[in-house]
Amino acid sequence: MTVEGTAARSTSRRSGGKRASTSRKKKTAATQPGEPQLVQLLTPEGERVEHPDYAFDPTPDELRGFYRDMMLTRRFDAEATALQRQGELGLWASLLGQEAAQIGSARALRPDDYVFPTYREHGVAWCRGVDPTNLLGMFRGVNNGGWDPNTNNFHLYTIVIGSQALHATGYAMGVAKDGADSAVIAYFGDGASSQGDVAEAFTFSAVYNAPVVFFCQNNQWAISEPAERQSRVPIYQRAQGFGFPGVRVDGNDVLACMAVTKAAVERARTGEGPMLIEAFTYRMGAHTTSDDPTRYRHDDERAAWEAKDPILRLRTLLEKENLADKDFLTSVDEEADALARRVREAVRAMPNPDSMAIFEHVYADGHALVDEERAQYAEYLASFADGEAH
Amino acid sequence: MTVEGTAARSTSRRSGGKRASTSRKKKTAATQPGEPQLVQLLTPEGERVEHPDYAFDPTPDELRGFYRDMMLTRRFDAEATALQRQGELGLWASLLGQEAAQIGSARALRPDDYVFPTYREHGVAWCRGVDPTNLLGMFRGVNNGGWDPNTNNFHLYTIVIGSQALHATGYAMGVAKDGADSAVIAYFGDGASSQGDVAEAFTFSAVYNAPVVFFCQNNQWAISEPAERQSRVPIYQRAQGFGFPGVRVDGNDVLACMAVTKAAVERARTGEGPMLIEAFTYRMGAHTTSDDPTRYRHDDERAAWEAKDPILRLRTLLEKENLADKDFLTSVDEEADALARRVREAVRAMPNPDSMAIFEHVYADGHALVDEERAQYAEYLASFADGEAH
Amino acid sequence: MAATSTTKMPIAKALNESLRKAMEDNPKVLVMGEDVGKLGGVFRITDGLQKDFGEDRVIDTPLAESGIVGTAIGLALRGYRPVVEIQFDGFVFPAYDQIVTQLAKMHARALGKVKLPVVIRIPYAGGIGAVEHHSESPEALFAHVAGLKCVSPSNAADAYWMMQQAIESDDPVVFFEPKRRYWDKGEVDTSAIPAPLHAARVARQGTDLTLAAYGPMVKTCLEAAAAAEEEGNSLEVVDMRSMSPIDFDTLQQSVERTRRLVVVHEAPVFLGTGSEVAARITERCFYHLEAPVLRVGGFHAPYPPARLEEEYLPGLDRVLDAVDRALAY
Amino acid sequence: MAATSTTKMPIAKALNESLRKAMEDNPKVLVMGEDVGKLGGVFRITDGLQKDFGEDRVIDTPLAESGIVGTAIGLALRGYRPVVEIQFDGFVFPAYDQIVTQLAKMHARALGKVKLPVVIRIPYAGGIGAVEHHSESPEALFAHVAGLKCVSPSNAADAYWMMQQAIESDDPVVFFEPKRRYWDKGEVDTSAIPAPLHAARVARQGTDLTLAAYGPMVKTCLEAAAAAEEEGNSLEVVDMRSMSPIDFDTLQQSVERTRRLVVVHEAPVFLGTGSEVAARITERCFYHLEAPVLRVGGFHAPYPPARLEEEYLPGLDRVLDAVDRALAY
Ligand SMILES: Cc1ncc(C[n+]2csc(CCOP(=O)(O)OP(=O)(O)O)c2C)c(N)n1
Ligand SMILES: Cc1ncc(C[n+]2csc(CCOP(=O)(O)OP(=O)(O)O)c2C)c(N)n1
Ligand SMILES: [Mg+2]
Ligand SMILES: [Mg+2]
Repeated sequence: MTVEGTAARSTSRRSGGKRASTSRKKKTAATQPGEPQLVQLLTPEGERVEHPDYAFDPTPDELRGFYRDMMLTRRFDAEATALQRQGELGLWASLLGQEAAQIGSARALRPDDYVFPTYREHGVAWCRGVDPTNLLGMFRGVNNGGWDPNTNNFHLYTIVIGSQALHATGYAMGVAKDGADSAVIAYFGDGASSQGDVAEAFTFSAVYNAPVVFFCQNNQWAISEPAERQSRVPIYQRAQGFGFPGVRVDGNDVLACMAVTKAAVERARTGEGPMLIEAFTYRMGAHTTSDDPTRYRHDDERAAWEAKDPILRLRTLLEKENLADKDFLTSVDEEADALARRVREAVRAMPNPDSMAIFEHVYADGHALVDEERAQYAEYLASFADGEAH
Repeated sequence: MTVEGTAARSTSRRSGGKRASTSRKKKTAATQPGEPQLVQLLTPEGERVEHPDYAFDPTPDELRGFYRDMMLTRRFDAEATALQRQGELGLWASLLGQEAAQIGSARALRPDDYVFPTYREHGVAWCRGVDPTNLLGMFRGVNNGGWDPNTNNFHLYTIVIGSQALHATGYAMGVAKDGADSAVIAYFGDGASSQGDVAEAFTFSAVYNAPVVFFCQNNQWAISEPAERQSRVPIYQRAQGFGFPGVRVDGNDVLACMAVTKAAVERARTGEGPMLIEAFTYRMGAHTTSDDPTRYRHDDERAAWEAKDPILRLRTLLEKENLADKDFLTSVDEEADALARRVREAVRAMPNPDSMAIFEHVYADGHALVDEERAQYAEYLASFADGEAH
Repeated sequence: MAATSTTKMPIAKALNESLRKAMEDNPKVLVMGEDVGKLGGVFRITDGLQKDFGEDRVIDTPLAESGIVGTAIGLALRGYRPVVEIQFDGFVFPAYDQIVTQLAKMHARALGKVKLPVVIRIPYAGGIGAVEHHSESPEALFAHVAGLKCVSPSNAADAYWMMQQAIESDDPVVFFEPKRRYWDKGEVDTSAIPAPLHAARVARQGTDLTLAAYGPMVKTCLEAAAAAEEEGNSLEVVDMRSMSPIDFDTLQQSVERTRRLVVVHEAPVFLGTGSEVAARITERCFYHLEAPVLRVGGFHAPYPPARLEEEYLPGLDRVLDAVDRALAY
Repeated sequence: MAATSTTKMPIAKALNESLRKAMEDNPKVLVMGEDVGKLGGVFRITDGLQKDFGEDRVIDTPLAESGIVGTAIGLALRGYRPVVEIQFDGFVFPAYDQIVTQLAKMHARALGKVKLPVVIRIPYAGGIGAVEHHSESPEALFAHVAGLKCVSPSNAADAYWMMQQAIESDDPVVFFEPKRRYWDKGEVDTSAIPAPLHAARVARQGTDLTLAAYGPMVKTCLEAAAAAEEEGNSLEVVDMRSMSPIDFDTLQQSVERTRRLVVVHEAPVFLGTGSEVAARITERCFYHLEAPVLRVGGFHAPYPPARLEEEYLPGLDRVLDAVDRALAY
C-alpha cells in the first residue's frame, strides 16, 4: 500500500516553519447581494481574504502540500480518464474541478477519523493514503471495491446515492459510544441531498448528537439535472431544520474547505454534534465517461467556472508570495508523471479475477447453497478441461 | 353516505349573522421566553387573543359549528373505543385530544381540496362528510379501508408511516398540471417526520411548487417515543431548509388551526407552493387500544394537557359570550348520542366479508393466477359443502 | 384491415416510439424519472420526448426513487398515467416500499374504487460491463408481490406493443427492459394486432425439450436451439414475456409435447422465477415429464464485477449443458 | 457435562432471555428499533433490557426503518453487533434498500475485509387479527437475496438458541419471529448444545409423506400429522428452521423415505420458498417422488382483512387436503 498521500500529510504537519505572511494581503470576501453567504479565504484571483468565523493561516509547507495534493489528484484523474478511453477501464467518474473541496476537507481530518465516500472521492482517498490503483479495480471491473476500509479509515466507494450518509452516522454513533474523540465525515453530492436516506441521516445524527460531518459537494449537476432540481434553496440551509448548523463554502478554495471542515470536525470531537458543509464547486467534466454533457449544458457555463479553478488560484498565490520556486513546481509535475505512469502500469497489470471468485466472500461464515453452486460450477468448468462438453 | 359532517360545514358557511363581537376581548398571546412561537387565537382559559399574521373572526354559527364538530367527533371516537373493548373492533386509534387540530384544519378546506390522512384522522373524515362507519371497517377487520376516496376527496387511511405525504405531493402536482386551484393536505404525526418519504415529499413539493399543505399533528408521542426522539428542534422548522415556510400552531385551539390552515391553503391556491404546519397537541389516550402508556409516560403529563382541552376552551368562550344556550348544548349532546347509537348499530350489523372476497380487486384488469387460485379455492370450499372432505 | 407499416428498429427505438405514441394518444400519459428530460435518459429511451411534449409531461425528478414512485401514485390518483423510469435495476430498492405497500395494494385497499395505472420501467440485467448495481435481475422480488404485473420484452415488436399495453393497463406494471438487447433490431409493425400482454409465445418450435425464458435470455435460448439443432436436438423455445402472471398454459402445452423443460433467466436460480415455473409445471405435467425441470440462471452471489459477468451469466454453453443433462434422463 | 437447566417458557420469553444473555456475554451487542426501550417493544420481546443495559445499548430510534438499518450497518462497521427490531413485517420495506444493496453485499464488496454481524428481527406472519401490514410473510423477498441468511424458529428452545447463533454469526441474519406463536410455551435448556443454525429438524417421524414447514406453520403441520394419524396416514414433519440456506439434505433424506412432499408456508405460494423446495427436491428426488411436490400457502392477493385471515391462512384442513391430493397420486 503506497503512502504518498499520507506522506504528504505528514509533510504539511511537520512544518515548524513560519506561517506564510499572508496577513498583509488579506481582505474580507465580498458577498454579492442576494447570493447566499459563502466562506472564502482565497479568491479566484489568488488573493487571501479573511472570514470572521474561519481563520486559517497555513504554513508555506501546507500551501505547497495542498498544491501537490491537488496536482497529483488531478493528474491521477486525467490518467484514469485516459485509461478508460484506451479500454483499460470500463468507466471513470472524474473529480476534475472538485480537487479543492476534496483535498481541503480531507486534510482537515486526523488518521483516526473515518471517511464515507461516494464514487468520486479520489482526492479524499489520496489524502487518506489509499493506493490510487485500489480505486481503479471497480472501474476496471475486476472487483466492487475490495480494499480494507480500516487500513486508511476510508470506507468503500458507495454507488447507491445517499446510502453512506447513514453508515457514517451509525459509525459516528459507535465512536460516541466508545468515548473516542474521532470524527466521521460523509461525502455526497447535490443530487444525493434529495434522498430520504440523507434526511434520515440528518435526523439520526441530530437526535443522537453523533460526531459526523456531512460534506456535500454541490458540483451543480446530478448527471443532467441542475442543482435547482433538488432544492429551491441552498443546500446548506437544510441542516438548520434538523437542528444543526450548515455552511456554504467556496468549494474551489482549498483553504476555505480546510478551515471549515476543521471547524466542523472540531465541533464533532467536542461533542457538539453534526454539521453540514456545502462545498460550492463544479463538475468540470462529464458525469462519467459514459455521459455526454453537451446534451444538457452550455459550454460557457464551464468556461465561467474555469476562471475559478482551484489549482490555478493556489498556484497564483504561491507564485505571488514566492512560496513555490521552479524546482518545486517541476518536482510536482515530475511526481505527477511518475504517479500516472505507475497507475497506468498497475492497471494494465491488474489480473482478471478467477472464475471461482464469484463464490468467494458472499458470506463470512459460509452458506450451503454457495458451497453447492461452487462445486457444481467447478465440475462444469472441469468438464470442458476434460474435453467432454460442447 | 351520511352528510352530517358536510351539513355542519354548510351551516357554518351560510351564516349571514353578525360576527361574534369578540374583538373587545382580544389580547395578544404571551409567548413564554425560550419557547418557540406558537400561533394561538383562543387560550386554554377561553380568551380570544390576536395574532399579527393570522386574523380570524368567526361568526357565532362557525363557533357553534366547531363545537358541534368536536363534540361529535369525540363522542364517535369514544364509542369506537368502547366498541373495541366490547370486541366489535379489533383495534382503535383514538384521536382524543386532537379534535381542534383536525376540525380546525379540515374546516379550512373546500370540497374540491383533497385530503391524505394517516389512520387517526377521524375528525378530518367527519368534516369531509365521510360516513363515520366507513372508518370502522378496517378496525373491525372486514376490509382495509374500502371507501371511495373521490366521494369526499378523502383518501384511504394510510398505515405505513409517512407514505401518504408523497401521494399528496403527487396529487398536488397533478392539480397544478390541471390548472386547478384546489389545495391538497397531507396529515402525519411527529414520528412520521423522521421518515425519508416525508423529507422527499418536502423536496418534491418545493421543487415543483406543488399546492400541498403538510399538517403535522405533533401529539408529543410516537407510541412510546417522545417527540424529542424525532427531532432536536421544533418540527415546523424543518420546512425552512427545504425552501418553504413552517409554522407552529396551538393544536388545541380550533380557531388558530383553522386560521393557519386557511392561510396555507390560500398560499397553495395562489401558486405560492407548500407550507408545513405543526399543530402542537397531545395524544390524551393510548397510541391504540393495544397500547399501554403507563409503561412509558407519567399521568401528570396528561393532567397538564387536560387543562388545555380543545373543547373545554371553546365551550368556555361560547358560554362567556352567550353564544350557546342550554338548548344548543343539549341538542349537540343528543346528536352525539344518536351518532354513537347509529355507529354502534352499524358496526354490529357490518357483515363479514365473503370468503371469495380475498380474490376480488387484487387487480383491475384481472390476473390469470388469481383466477386460477379463486377457482381452486371455490372448488375446495365446495368439497366441504358436498361432505367430501375432513 | 389497416395497411401494414413495418419498420426495422432497435428495441430502444421501439420503446421510444411506443412512449411517443402513448403520449400522443392520451394527454394523461406522463414520463418521469431521473435525467429523462434533456438527456433522454441514460439509455436515451425518452430521447426527444421532453422537447416535443414539454417539461410538464416529461418530468426530470429529484434524485429520490421513493419520491418518484410515491408522487407517481399521487398523480395516478389524480387521473394521470405516469410512466416512471428507474435508471438502473439496482436503484429500484429505495422505491420498493412505495411499490409493494402502496402501488401494489391500493387498488385492493380501496375495494377497487381507485386504479393505479403506473408503469415502472426498469432497464435490467447484465451483459454491458457495468459497475455494481447496474446489472441485476430483481424480477422475482416484484413477481412474488400480488397487485403487480411484471413483463419483459425480448424483441423490438414486443417492446413496442407491450409498452403500449402496459400503459393502457389499469394495473401497475413493472416493465423490465433487457438493457443489453436495447440495440438489437427487429421488425415493428405499428398497425398489427398485438398478442395479449401476458401471453407467452412459442418463439421456435421443437420436439425434444422446451427452453423457457424471457427478456435478454430469449436470444440466448434461440442461439442454443440453433446450436442444438446442429447436434440433432430439436428444442422448442418459449418466450414467456410475462413473469406475473406467467402463462402456464402455453408452457404446459409445450412441455406436454416435448416432455422436458429447462428454464433460463439471469436472476439467481434460488427463488428465481424459474423455481415457480419448475414447481408448477411439474405439478401440471407430472406424468409427462421425462426429466426434472432444470434451471439455468445466476448464482447465489451478488452480481459479480464486469470481468466475471460472462461466467455468471447463463450463456450458450451453460444452457446446452442443462439441455444435455435433461436429455440424459 | 454442564448440569441441564431446563425451564418452560413462551417463545417471547425465550427470545427475551436470549437477547439478555447475548448482551451479557458481549458488550458489543446492541438492541435498536422503535419502542424497544421503556415499552420493551410492542410484543415486549425487549422487555426490561433498557432498564438493565441502559439507553446506550438499547436504543429507541427515530421512526425511520432505513435509518435504523443504515445506522446499524455503520455501528457494525465500528465493531458493534446490532440486533434491530422491525416493528411488524409490513414495515421492513422502507429498509429494504439498505438491506439488499448494503447489508447483504458489503462483505462481498470488501472482498471479505469487513463483516456485517447485524440481526434483523421481524415479528412476522398472521393469525393475530391485526390491521393491514401487520401479518405478512415476506421471507422469500429476503431469501432470494445473496448475502443474507434467513431463519425462523418454531418453538421456544429454537427461539432461544437460534437467536444466540444469529447474533454470533458474522453474517447478516434476518430473523423471522412467528408472532402468533409468541405465547406458545416449550422447554428451554439453556445449557444444551444447540443444533447448527441452518439445520432442519425432523419434528415428527412418519412414513407416508413429508410435510415441510418453518416458523408458525410447524405447529399447524404437527397438528395435521396428528389428525392424519387418526385416518391411518403417517406423516413426517420437517421443521426447516432456515430459509436461507435451506437444508435440502435433510429434506431429501426424508422424501427419499416418504416419497411424497407437501410444503407449507403462510407466504403466497407463487414464488414463495415452497417453489424453491419443490423445484430442488424434484430435481434431487426425481425417481423417488410418487407425486409432485405440492404447496400450501397464501394466495396471490394482499393479506386480507382480519375477518378473512382464517380463510387465507393455511390451516389443518387445507394442509390435509393437499396431503390427500398427494397421496392420491
Ligand atoms: C439510488 C440511486 N439512484 C440513481 C443512481 C444513478 N446515478 C449515479 S450518479 C447520479 C447523480 C448523482 O448526482 P450527485 O449526487 O450530485 O453526485 P455527483 O455525481 O454530481 O458527484 C445518479 C442519478 C444511483 N447511483 N443511485
Ligand atoms: C413504516 C412504519 N413503521 C412503523 C409503524 C408502526 N407504527 C404505527 S403508528 C407508529 C407511531 C407513529 O407516531 P406518529 O407519527 O407520531 O403518529 P401518531 O400515532 O402519534 O398519531 C408506529 C411506529 C408503521 N405504521 N409504519
Ligand atoms: Mg452533483
Ligand atoms: Mg405522534
